[in-house]
Amino acid sequence: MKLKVLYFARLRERLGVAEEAVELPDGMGMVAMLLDVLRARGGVWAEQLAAGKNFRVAVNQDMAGMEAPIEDGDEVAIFPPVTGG
Amino acid sequence: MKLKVLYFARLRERLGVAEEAVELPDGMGMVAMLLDVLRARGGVWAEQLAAGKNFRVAVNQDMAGMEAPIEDGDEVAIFPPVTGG
Amino acid sequence: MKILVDEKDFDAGAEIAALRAGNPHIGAVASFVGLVRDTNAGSTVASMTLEHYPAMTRRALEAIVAEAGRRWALLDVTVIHRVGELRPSDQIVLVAVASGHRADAFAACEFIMDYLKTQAPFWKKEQTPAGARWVEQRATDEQAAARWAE
Amino acid sequence: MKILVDEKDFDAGAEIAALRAGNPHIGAVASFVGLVRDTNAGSTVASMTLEHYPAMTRRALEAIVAEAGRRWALLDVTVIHRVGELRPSDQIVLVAVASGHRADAFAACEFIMDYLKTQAPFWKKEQTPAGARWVEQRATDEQAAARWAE
Repeated sequence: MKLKVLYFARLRERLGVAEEAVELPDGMGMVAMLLDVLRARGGVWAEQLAAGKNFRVAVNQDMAGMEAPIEDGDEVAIFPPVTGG
Repeated sequence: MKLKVLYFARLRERLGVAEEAVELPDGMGMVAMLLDVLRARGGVWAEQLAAGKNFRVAVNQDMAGMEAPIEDGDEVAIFPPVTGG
Repeated sequence: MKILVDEKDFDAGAEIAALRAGNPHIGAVASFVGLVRDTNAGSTVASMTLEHYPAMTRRALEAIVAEAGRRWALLDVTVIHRVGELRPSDQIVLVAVASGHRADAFAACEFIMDYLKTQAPFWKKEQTPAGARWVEQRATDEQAAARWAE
Repeated sequence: MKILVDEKDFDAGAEIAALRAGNPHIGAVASFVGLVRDTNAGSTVASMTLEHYPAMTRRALEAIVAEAGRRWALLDVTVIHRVGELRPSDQIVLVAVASGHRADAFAACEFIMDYLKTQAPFWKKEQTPAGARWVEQRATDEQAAARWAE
């Protein structure tokens, strides 16, 4: 399945990408699995998305946990804790 | 000693007076004693200022309790619980 | 600090703008506007007259604002309270508090309103279809003020 | 309900006036304005850029306001948040809540700000003498939001 993955703020700068298409094997249906695939790229990806790092995920524009389901065509955003207001 | 006594809002209307000079024997130096003198007038005074009634007292423009001291020349105000804001 | 008791209406936006002007340490302005509602305690309200105790009013408001300043880190405060005759939707009171951070601004603004409701010498008399009546203090107002007891 | 995300500045007074106009059941308007401070975390701040996630921002703000509406008796709400480049003393955010009574208005206004601070996808980057830096979320913001957990 194909996902649109977005990065914001400090993460966008560190990873050097704002938006990409990520292809996952069918059956990988959880946020945690997408993160495993991204970390497997190594380097800055493994470092910035390490399990202990403080980042947030939204699936289709709703805040989501590591166990949230993802489906073909979903928009997944990964970003630092928000600092508006 | 001589006090200036003010009444506000519902109490002013019920008692029929907004302001008066009250002469107390020297030595009567507490809010509670002024109230005893006023209640001793009987009628609406005894009724409106009865101990169980819900009213407030200020001495020289500061909220005061029944034991607050009063002196010659003081301004004492008696009024219902406030309802501004 | 600006404290005003007046028959005239106020411009809440202009007051808030003036409060925050010229101090770049201000990060938060919490404000409250109280308005005359067209119904109260089950009756329609055609108009309302606010009586006060002029010699005490300003002094009481200053004491409340000073107490808020002891409890929270405030940069400026404006309190405006109207007296005289008001109609539904008219503004009654403005409390605006400027601070570095929002928690202080919110707490102080609500504290000032709660204390004003129980400590400042204002009284409301409403005109209803059944005649004029003095507004009674609500038990919830005493409870709201009691929350802040130290 | 009015929710707006915009690069342009807003007129807080006009927004508050519009919020309360035309509904005589409104007895209370609590509002909050957040401003850029000239110092943060020990450095002077020359300017700040607010980035957001456009597809999510409005949806997140609507969800926060809807949740406030489930918890308190509200009559209307306005939320405006700016994005883009801002300077000290510039307005960042306005939350204004209209209700019959002040306790609901205050609680909902503070709730919306606390949730916005932890749930709405905005990020601040500050320009300081030592260079640009992303603002870190403060632990107190997480704690403030956690207070409202049901």
